[in-house]
This record gives sequence, structure tokens and C-alpha cells, in this order.
Amino acid sequence: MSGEREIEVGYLARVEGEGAMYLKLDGDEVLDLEFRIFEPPRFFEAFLQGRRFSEAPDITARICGICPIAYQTSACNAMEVAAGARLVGGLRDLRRLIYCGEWIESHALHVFFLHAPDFLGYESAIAMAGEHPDRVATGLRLKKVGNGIMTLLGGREIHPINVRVGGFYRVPTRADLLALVPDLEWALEAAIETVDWVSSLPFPDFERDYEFVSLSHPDEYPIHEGRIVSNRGLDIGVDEWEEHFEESHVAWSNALHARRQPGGTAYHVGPMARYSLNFEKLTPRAGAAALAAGLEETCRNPFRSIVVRAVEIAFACEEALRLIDGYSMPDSPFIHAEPRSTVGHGASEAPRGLLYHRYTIDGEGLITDAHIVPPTSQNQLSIEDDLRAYVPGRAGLPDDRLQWELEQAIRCYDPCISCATHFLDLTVERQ
Amino acid sequence: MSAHRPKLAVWKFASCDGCQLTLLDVEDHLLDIAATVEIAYFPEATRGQVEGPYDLSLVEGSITTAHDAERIQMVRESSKTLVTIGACATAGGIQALRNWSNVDGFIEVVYAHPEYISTLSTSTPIAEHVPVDFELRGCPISKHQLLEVLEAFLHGRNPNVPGHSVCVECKLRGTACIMVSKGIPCMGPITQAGCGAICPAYDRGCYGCFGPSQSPNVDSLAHWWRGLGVSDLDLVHALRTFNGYAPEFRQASEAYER
Amino acid sequence: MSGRVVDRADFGSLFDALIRRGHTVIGPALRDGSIVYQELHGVDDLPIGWGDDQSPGSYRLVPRQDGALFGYAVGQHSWKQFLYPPHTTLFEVARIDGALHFTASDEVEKSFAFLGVRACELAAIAIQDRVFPGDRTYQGRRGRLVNIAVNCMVAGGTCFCVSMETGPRCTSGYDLVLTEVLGPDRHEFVFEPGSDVGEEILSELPGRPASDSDLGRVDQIVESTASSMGRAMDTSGIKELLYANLEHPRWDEVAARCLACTNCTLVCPTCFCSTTEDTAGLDGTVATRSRRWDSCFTMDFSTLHGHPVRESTRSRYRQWMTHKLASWYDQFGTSGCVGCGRCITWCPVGIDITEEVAAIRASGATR
Amino acid sequence: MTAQLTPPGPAAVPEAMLPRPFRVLSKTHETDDTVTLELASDDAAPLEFSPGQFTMLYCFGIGEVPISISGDPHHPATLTHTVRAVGAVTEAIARLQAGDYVGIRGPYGSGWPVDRAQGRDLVLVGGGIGLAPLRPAVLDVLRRREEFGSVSLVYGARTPADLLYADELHSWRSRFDFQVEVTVDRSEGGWLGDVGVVTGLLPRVDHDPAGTVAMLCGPEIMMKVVATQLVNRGVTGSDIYLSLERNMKCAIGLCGHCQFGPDFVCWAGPVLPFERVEARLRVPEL
Ligand SMILES: Cc1cc2nc3c(=O)[nH]c(=O)nc-3n(C[C@H](O)[C@H](O)[C@H](O)COP(=O)(O)OP(=O)(O)OC[C@H]3O[C@@H](n4cnc5c(N)ncnc54)[C@H](O)[C@@H]3O)c2cc1C
Ligand code: SF4
Ligand code: SF4
Ligand code: SF4
Repeated sequence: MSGEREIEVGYLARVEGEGAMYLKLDGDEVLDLEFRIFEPPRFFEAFLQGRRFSEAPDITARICGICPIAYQTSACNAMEVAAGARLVGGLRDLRRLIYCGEWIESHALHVFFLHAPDFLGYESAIAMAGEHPDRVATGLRLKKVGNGIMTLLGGREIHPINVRVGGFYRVPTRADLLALVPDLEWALEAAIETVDWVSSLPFPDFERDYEFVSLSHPDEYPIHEGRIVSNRGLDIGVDEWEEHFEESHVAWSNALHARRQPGGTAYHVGPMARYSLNFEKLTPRAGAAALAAGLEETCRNPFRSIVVRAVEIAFACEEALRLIDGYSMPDSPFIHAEPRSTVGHGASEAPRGLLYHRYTIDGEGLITDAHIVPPTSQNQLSIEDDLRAYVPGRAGLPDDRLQWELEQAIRCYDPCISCATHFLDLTVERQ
Repeated sequence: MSAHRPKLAVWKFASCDGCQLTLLDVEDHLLDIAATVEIAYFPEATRGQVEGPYDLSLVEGSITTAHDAERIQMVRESSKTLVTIGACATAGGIQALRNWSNVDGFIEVVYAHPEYISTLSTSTPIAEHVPVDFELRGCPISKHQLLEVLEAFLHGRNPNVPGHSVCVECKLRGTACIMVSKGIPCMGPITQAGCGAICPAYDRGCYGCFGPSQSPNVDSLAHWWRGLGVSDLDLVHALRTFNGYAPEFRQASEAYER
Repeated sequence: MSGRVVDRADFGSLFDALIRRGHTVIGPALRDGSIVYQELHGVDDLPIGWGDDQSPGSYRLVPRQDGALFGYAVGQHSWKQFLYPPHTTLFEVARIDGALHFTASDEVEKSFAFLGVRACELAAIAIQDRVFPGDRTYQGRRGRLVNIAVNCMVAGGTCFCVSMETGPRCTSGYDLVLTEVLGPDRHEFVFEPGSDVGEEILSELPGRPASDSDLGRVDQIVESTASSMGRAMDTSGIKELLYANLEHPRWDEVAARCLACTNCTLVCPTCFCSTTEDTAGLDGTVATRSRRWDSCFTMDFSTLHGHPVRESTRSRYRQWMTHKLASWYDQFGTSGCVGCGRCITWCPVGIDITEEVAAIRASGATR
Repeated sequence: MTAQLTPPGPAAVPEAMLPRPFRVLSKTHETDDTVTLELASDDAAPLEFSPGQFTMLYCFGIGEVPISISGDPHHPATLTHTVRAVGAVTEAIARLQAGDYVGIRGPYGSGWPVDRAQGRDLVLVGGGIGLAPLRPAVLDVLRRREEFGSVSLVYGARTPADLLYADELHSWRSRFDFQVEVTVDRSEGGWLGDVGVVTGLLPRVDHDPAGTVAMLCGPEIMMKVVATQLVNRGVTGSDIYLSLERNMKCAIGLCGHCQFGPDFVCWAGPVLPFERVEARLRVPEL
């Protein structure tokens, strides 16, 4: 097929919000490409100004109902660092454990409900349930196990109420946590089986040489804290983020685009980056499942991120079991952490990648300045580059097929909840 | 149940997606729901779309742009029953904090090129734009209440979604009042029930995510809070979160700000 | 058989005797900074060595030096949650080929032993016996109940049982009553039976027969408690007083403070109002009707033709107080208030029923 | 020392909240929003009742509401209800078809003191749906008409189309021993009768005030005005009866919702003498 055509995806819905895609082709050549995010702006950074530092976890949680723990954790980290406090022992375990819950829930949602239907040719998991009832049932149950952890530790699964700067309002007893074990044991086996299943899906032959960026921790697979590293030699503290990254605002999008500095290049955050940078820190069964499923220690095919997510579900289950096993109830549900006249930086690994917060706090403990960089902003350039590279070999596809494949390429990033590309209102214009 | 399955649509305006995720979080009933209603439009879950009109529309999010103010009219026209879900849709949400500020100033804080952003100066609940058949509160909504509303809709009965205070739920679950027994400031007495009184059970004062209860006496509670050592600034903050623009909270916070 | 004195060291044998009889023992325990009623498995589950400090809108635990088992007044919980549970299924109904098949709820018939019931609480149970003669759940549980009462050794800061003539001495409605006696070198319990079952249980406890001096000590303890009531209410002609003052300005004054949060009614051991809820699942084949605690302080409570009869907080507070202290007499031949003080302590803004009555009495019409 | 209280054992208490299944035999549309249903239980056991009593009518999965019995007390094998659709449950009732099932508990409450009017004059005043609970009293009285003095019915509705039991009203009106006065708030469709409130018709009623028993059912405000007017005409407060309405969940004095001062409307009422409630009716929001 040759000649110019425009592919316009009018409502790419949510990518940490609502988005759209516009593509102009001339034969194999991409003339123009915009991945637009037009989610109405909600101005969190602005109205955080003047609020008390202790309110940041609850307020920022409302940025995203899909990964509130990520927001709460990054905000708590920033405030605790600013106050010179550090969670240790049982409190640290609980912070990591509730995050495992979010990973399990969010990844199960993505793997079974948002991504797998693409590979199998269904419009939704509900449609898929007809011929694959067991898969959908497994997905639902895995999601529920993740939600169960969040509900026990957080009070509820969406916008948990029990997370605060310095720890928690109330901590569970050992017996409370032990009640989670049977479900987690089931979930671990189910996740390993899922790794095997998703690795058999048909993947396009597509790899790119990304700069992967994620947290890294000397002893553990990164979830809730660590240094920021990349496969191009970056190794910085979270407080150095602004020296190495930059956000720019483009006309077509309500989300800011983040780039590496210097150079202004794209980079990639999320499960594939975490996995490739931290493979050796995976828990034993998760790591073995990855290898058995034919993943190498580095994965550069974004479509295979579904396998990486399955591996991370297995990891999160194994890690949760380990944390519960070693848990002893802390004496106090929180530690004292009251930042004054200081700046705090915090980061954590949201299910879909690095989430960075920075706050300036005044002498009264009020926030005077806030800066939040969600994973999808950071992946935007990478997504656009993927699309540019993906189209040429497939320009011959009929419009509807091409559209679906491009949606799928975007969904690989799990941009918040991939509903993004479920909301396509495609118009193709041939010239 | 009749052979005709009612058509369900789920719409999103300015929001965090948490309330529509709640529909996917009813894991034990999701497939039953899908069997009982036709999920005709729900981009978060399916790329398929069925034309309206829809028997039941769930609307998440608040109105913050001129485009959305038009879009909600279209949603209303294509919906027989329209139920708003969550604090954004029922009270303007956290983003309604802009309603007390200068939005241009807000844009400059977040965006380098304010001229690229088009937005209204307010975030308003859906009911300020179109008639709404039922408002389901919460930030986020409770999945039990969502299921209850769906069930009630299917059978044509009134949903059991009472407008009384969170205190009732504290008592039903046997939590000893933390404001009385620990002196922790709690918004439960002026907040609508629905969550199951989670916060007090976790040693935390309710922070009002279900919005004002049926006849909230904010002044009396504020007076007691001051006695517990809460400053007027913190009182204003407490009232101005996810439901800050709900009339009863708004009027009180504006009075205390003076 | 009359009284018997059991040493602190042998107190556990009471649990043994109750559990042996197949009872679930319910009693006071420490939970989350307050004393609540829940299932107990042994003496160590009691709030040993704890007391409380209560005032309008405030409750704080305070440690005692004497290791007393019952050294506190009543807390937020009352026994009604066990006899008249917050949620009850009334019936299930299946729709089969259009026809309806109703099945009465099959709530497990619990066999409770209440340990630590105070005089005001015995009075409250006696009142609910009159309210619920026709209630299956209540009567099913009530019929199997064993009541082990306690004569209070301290009065709480909001107690006024003396005014309501319900305490502090337990006079009826118990199977066994105990008085905790603490001295420099003694920690004993004087038990007195109130029924055949009580006698039977008592005969299984180790100890010695109570002497006149033991019983005298009991009198002293009860008298000292009676003389240290935290509150008082003048109840003379109270029904007429309130009926004559339905339009008293004090109702507006209290409405300015009242949160209409329902706490006073839900903690009250005699309040009994409930509402119903219906469900029929998603598929609508089996429906359930259930009942849950409700309160005259909610708007929905009085809804008629889509509008509450009692829209103002003033009218709701008035309904509650006049029901408790006036119309209850007409309905059940007794006061609806036993003077336990819960509504005062657990009102989040400390509204005090005794103070409200006094205010109306001070300036109200007399008839 | 006192003996332990001995409450009745569990077996002694019946399940008072358990309805009996009743089948809809027929449905008549009275007005746009009001239907009359005839019902019978499958075991054909009659539901004996006194005029003025009500049942709790349960609609599958939707809820249960108090509804007065509007049928003939001398034919208890058929249970008759006239229901105006105003909300979830009553709308569901109005949608029922012959053959559908509902649940019934009752009958409950005090009835009209029909026998008290023996040998005396009887004035019945109904407004809107309020005629439904008066109908059993009318049917009872007409069946033994000779036991009473003058008998009259004053009935008001919003419009002519809102009049219940139109045919029956017509036949009642044609009797010489029964004075029937009907009025509407708004005249429509060639209505030639009276227009205005029921109180306007009272002076027309032929009765001896001192020897009259009156039975009133309708909106509370209407009953209050009519009762006061009757008292002014010389009827004693203890001879005027009102059927009161309050929210009800149980109808057996357990749920607390229907309290009106000291009375539980569900068992002391719904029919109460004016004398007893007069002062209370003057207190707003009681
Ligand atoms: C003793 C008595 C006899 C009655 N007899 C009749 C009759 O013969 N015919 C008739 O059409 N209506 C009668 N009513 C009124 C009827 O009970 C209400 O219209 C009905 O309860 C409304 O319920 P709903 O679910 O349709 O309305 P909604 O407005 O959806 O009501 C919700 C709930 O509120 C309560 N409620 C609301 N309005 C009333 C009310 N007026 N009375 C009691 N509870 C209420 C009920 O619990 C109801 O389920 C009678 C009421 C009483 C108290
Ligand atoms: S803890 Fe809060 S919500 Fe619960 S009873 Fe007390 S004041 Fe009410
Ligand atoms: S207790 Fe209050 S703040 Fe907490 S979840 Fe419930 S409504 Fe929200
Ligand atoms: S009214 Fe108050 S003092 Fe009286 S019994 Fe009830 S809670 Fe206790």
C-alpha cells in the first residue's frame, strides 16, 4: 500500500488520563506522529501548595485509582527523607508488602484483562471468558489476592486509608498476616503457570534498544525504594533526578514529556526496565519461571512485557510470602517524621514504572512546592518511538488491523489502564 | 429476568479512574454482572462499543473543560438512567480545589506553556450540568454499594444507600469511638456512611471521603475539634479535600477561612 | 444455699463451670484502648488492673494499682448487641415458577453466659424483655442466657443509676451476682445466687460460705459506689414535665450542638429501633429481607411520602429524649433510661441528658 | 432475692416477620396511578379482619409496605387492596399481574369502631386514597344498614379522574339511605359536581352532631381541619376517629418508626380518636 494516509485515534482515553493518537503515513514512511494526552488537567501540584506535608499521601493517591499505593509510597518516602526518618523492620516490611499487593492486582488486571485479549483476538476479557473461562477466573482470583493484601493493610483496595508519613495508622498482627498465606501460595503457583501460558502467545518480532531506567537496591528487587540506575551507566540518588532528567511541555499533550539530560533522549520505565536491570534479584521461583519461559535476562521486545508482568506477579507473591514469614509486629504503627524547612525527594516503582515526587516544606510543615513525575510521562517519547519503528513493516495492513496492532503496541506500556487504547475512535484518511 | 439485557455504559470525566475500577474490583460478581447486563460501553474494560441509547450509565468524574460540559449533555441524552459515581462526579472531586483559586496561576505551576491548556476555571459535579437519577458517593465508591445500586436498578427498588453518618457504621461493626476514647479528630459524625467506617477501625479519624451526611452539623463538630487542638487552617483543610465543594463542607470551610 | 466467697486465684473455675455448661462466655475485655464486650476464654481475657475515666464526650482507660478484675464502669458496648444483634436476617424467599416460598431465618441459637453485667444493665435487659416479647431472635437467645452480674465497686463519671433506681446494687434478673472485695491482703469475690442455675454453678466453685461480715463488706462497697455517682437526674414527674414542654426553647439550644450522628441511641442499652433491607442478588431468584439497627436521629427514619416527618435536629433530639424519659412509660410501663451514662460519654460532643432535663426543669412549664 | 426472669422459650415465639404467600386473582385500574388487587392465599385460608385494619404487603426483593384492606369484611376469603403507586414498592405492586405472588403479614392495627356507631349517625370523610380504608366500613354498614342512624360519606379527590371506585360510588349515591357527597379540587372533563375542599361539603351533611360517630381518612392536614370543624359543629372529640399514617417497617411495635408521641401507630393505631391525638397534631414534627 502506498500513498499518504492519516490514522487518527481521537480518544485514546486514559494514559494516566485520556489520550489520542495521530499518525500520518506515506507508504512506509511516518510523516507525523503524536501520542496526545488530553486528560483534563487536575493541577495536583498547584493545590498541594499550602497543604500540610502529612496530607500528601492521601491527596496524591487521588491522581491514580489504579496505583494509589505507588503515589502514597513515593509521597511518604519524600516526606520521611525530608524529615531524616527511615522505616526499618516490620514497618518497612509492611510498606513493601502492601506494594506487593498493588503489583499483583495491577499486573493481573493488565495481563488478563487488558493485554491478553489483544493476543487472542478478543475485545475484552469478558468476551474472552466465553472460550477461556479458566484463564479469566484465574485472573480474577489473582487480582483478588492482590486486593486482599491492600484491604488488610490499607483498609481498602483503592485509595487505602491506612498509609501515612512514618508508616501506618494501625499495623496488623502476625496472625492477621498469616491469614493471607494460603491465598498467596495458590497465587504463586497460578502466577508461575501464567508465565508459562503468556510466553506461548504470538509475539511480533520487534525489539528496540531502549535506555532502561529503574530503581535498584543492593539486596532486593526494587519496589519501594532504591537508587535510580540505567543500562547506560546512570547511577544516582533519587534526589539527583532533576539533574539527569527534564520535563518538557508539547502543544499536543496535557501530560509533560520527560527526557534524559543531557541529550534530551527517550528512555523506558516499567516492568521491562526493572526486569532487565535487576534480573538477578528476582526471587528464585520467579527467576526460574522467567528462564523456563524463554525470557532472557534482558527483554527488549515490548510485546513480551506481558511475560515480564507475569514474572513480576510471581515475584510479588513470593516476596509477600517471605515478608509475612519474617514479620514481627512493630511496637508502634509509625515513626516520628515531621519535615520542616526542607526539600524531600521520593521515588518508588509503580506497577508501570518509576514514580518520582519532590516537595519543598516550610517551617510550619506546609508544602510550598510539589513536583510529581508519573511513569507514563516518562514513557511517552518511548511510546512514540515504538510506533514510528513499528509501522514501517506493517504499512500494508488494512486500517482496522493496523489500528488494533498500534493500540496493542501502546497497551504494552500499560499506560495506566490501557483503556487508553481501548477508546479508539479511528479515522483514516487516504490521500 | 427478561431475555433483554439492559445496556450498561461507563463514562469518564476528570477523575482518577478509581471508581470505575471498582466495577472490575467486584471480582466475585464481575462475570455475573456481565451476564446480567450488556456491557455496551466501558473503555477501561473493553475496546468493543455498542451504540446507545443505554439503559444505565455510570458516570465518573467532574466537569472541568468546555468540551466535557458538552459531552455530558450527549451522555444524558443517550441514557435512560444516569448514576454518578464517586466524589468527582457528585461533588467536583479533589480537583474542585481550583474553585477557590485562580486557575491561570494553577496552570503556570504545572505547565511550562499555559497557552496549550484549555480548561474551565471550576470543577463541578455532574448534577450541576444535567439531571442525575442517583448519586453514589465516595472517594472511591464502595464496591458493595456499587453492587447494591446495580442490583436495585435491575429490580426496580430503592438502593440501600443511607444518608446517615459514618458513626452508624462504627457502631454496627462495634468500633469504640476513637474521638471519645482517644481524642482523635474524626469527621465521621458529619460524613455520609457507605465505606463501612474503615478509618476509625484503623485508629484514624474519618477524613470525609463520602461527603456530607444528610444533616451535618459542621459547626458543632468544628467547635469540638478546636477543643481537641485543631487549628482553623487544619479545619479548612479537613473540609476541603475530595468533597470540599459539596455545599455543606464548602460553606463551613469558607466561614472558617475568614 | 446462700453466698460464697471465691478467692481471686480460683476465679478461673467460674469460666470452667460456664464453658462446661456449653455457654459462650461474653464479658469485658480490653480492645483498642477501650473496654468492650466480646467472647472471653479465661480470666486473663478480662481487663485486669484497668479502670476508666469518663466524662461527657470523653473516655480514657487508666491503670489501677490493685489488679482488680471489675474496677471500671460500663464502656461503649452493651449486651444488646448479643441479644438483639446489629444485623439479623428475617427471612429468605425463593421465587419458583412465579410462586413465593418463604423460609424463616435460621439464626444459630446462641447460648450465652454474660459475665460482668452491671445493675443498670440488668435493668436494661429487663426493659428489652418487655420491648421484644414477640421477637424470635431476642427470645431465642434470651431464653438460654445465664447472667453473672457484678455489683459496681466504682461509679463512672457519667453514671446516674441511683437517680434511675436501677443500681448500683443488682437486685433481680441475674443468676449469680458477685462483688469484688479488695483489701491489703485479700482479693476475693462474694457470690450470691439469684436462680437455681446460679445456685448450681456456685456449688461447683471452690471457696467458703459468705459470712455476715462478707455480706456487710458488700453493703459497704455498694453504698460507697452509690454515694459517688458522677451524675444525677431529678425524675419526679418527668413524663408530665416533658410532655408539657414539647416546644421549650432548650430543644433549639441542644439542636445547635447535636450532631444527629446517632451515637447516643446506638450505645444505649435499651434503644431498639431497626430498619429493614431487601436484596435479591443479581439474578433475582432468591431474595432476603434483613433488619439492622436504626436510630430516630436519621432523616430516613421518619420518611413519609418522600419527606421526613422530623426534619429538624431539634425534633429528632426531642423525639429521642421524650421517648426515653416519658413515652416509654406509656408504652412499656417503665423508664427507657437506666442511668448508665453511655449516651453522655459517647456523644462525640458531650451532650448530657441529665443536664438537658435539668435545663428544661429549671425553666419549663410544669404541666 | 428475686427469681430469675423467665422469658418465653424460643419455641413459644412465632416468626412474626414471616409473610404468607398470596396470589393475585385480579387487578382493576381505579385511576392512572391506582389499582385494586384481589388476592388469595394458596391454602385458601381466609384473612379475617376488621374494617380499617391493614396488612404488610411484601413485593419480592423490593420491599414491604403497610396497605389498608379495602375489601368486604364479610368476604375474608378474598383479600382486597387498593394501592396508589408513589414509590418503589407501590410501583412494583401496581405492575403485578393476575397470577403473580406477594407476601402478606397481618392483619394489623386498630380498626374503625363501627359498632360504636350503632343506633347513632355515622359520618365518613375520605380524601384521595383515604377512601380505601373506609370502604370496608361502608360495606359493613350497608350490609346491616338498619342498625345505624343516618349514614353519610364525604369524599374528595384531586380531579374527577382520581376518584376511586367510581361505579360503586355511583351506586351508593343512588341509595336513599346513604348520603354521598363528592368533590374535586380541580374540575375536568365535563364534571358537573362540586369543586372545592371536603370541608365545604360538611354543612350539607344531614346528621345529629351530638349523636354522631365520624371516621376520617386522608391527608393529615385534611383530617385535622375536618375534625376541628366537626367539633365546632358539636361532635365530641372521642367520637371522631382518624386513620393516621407513619413510616412502618415491622407493624408489630418493634421497629420504632411509627411512633407518634406515646402511640405506636401500627398497633395503637392507625385508627385513633381525635380526642387522644388532638394536642399532638398541633405540635410540628412530632
Ligand atoms: C397504616 C397504613 C395504611 C396504608 N394504606 C394504604 C393503602 O391502602 N393504599 C395505599 O396506596 N397506600 C397506603 N399507605 C401508604 C403506603 O404504605 C405508602 O405509600 C408506601 O409505604 C410507599 O412505599 P414506596 O416504597 O412505594 O415508596 P417510597 O417513597 O419508595 O418509600 C420508601 C419507604 O418509605 C416508607 N414510606 C414512605 N411513605 C410511606 C407512607 N406513606 N406510609 C408508610 N411508610 C412509608 C416505606 O417503608 C417505603 O418502603 C398506608 C400507610 C399506612 C401507614
Ligand atoms: S469514631 Fe468517628 S465515626 Fe466512629 S462513632 Fe466516633 S465520631 Fe463517629
Ligand atoms: S471512614 Fe471516612 S475517610 Fe475513612 S474511608 Fe470511610 S468515609 Fe472515607
Ligand atoms: S438514655 Fe443514656 S443513660 Fe439512659 S440508658 Fe440510655 S444510654 Fe444509658
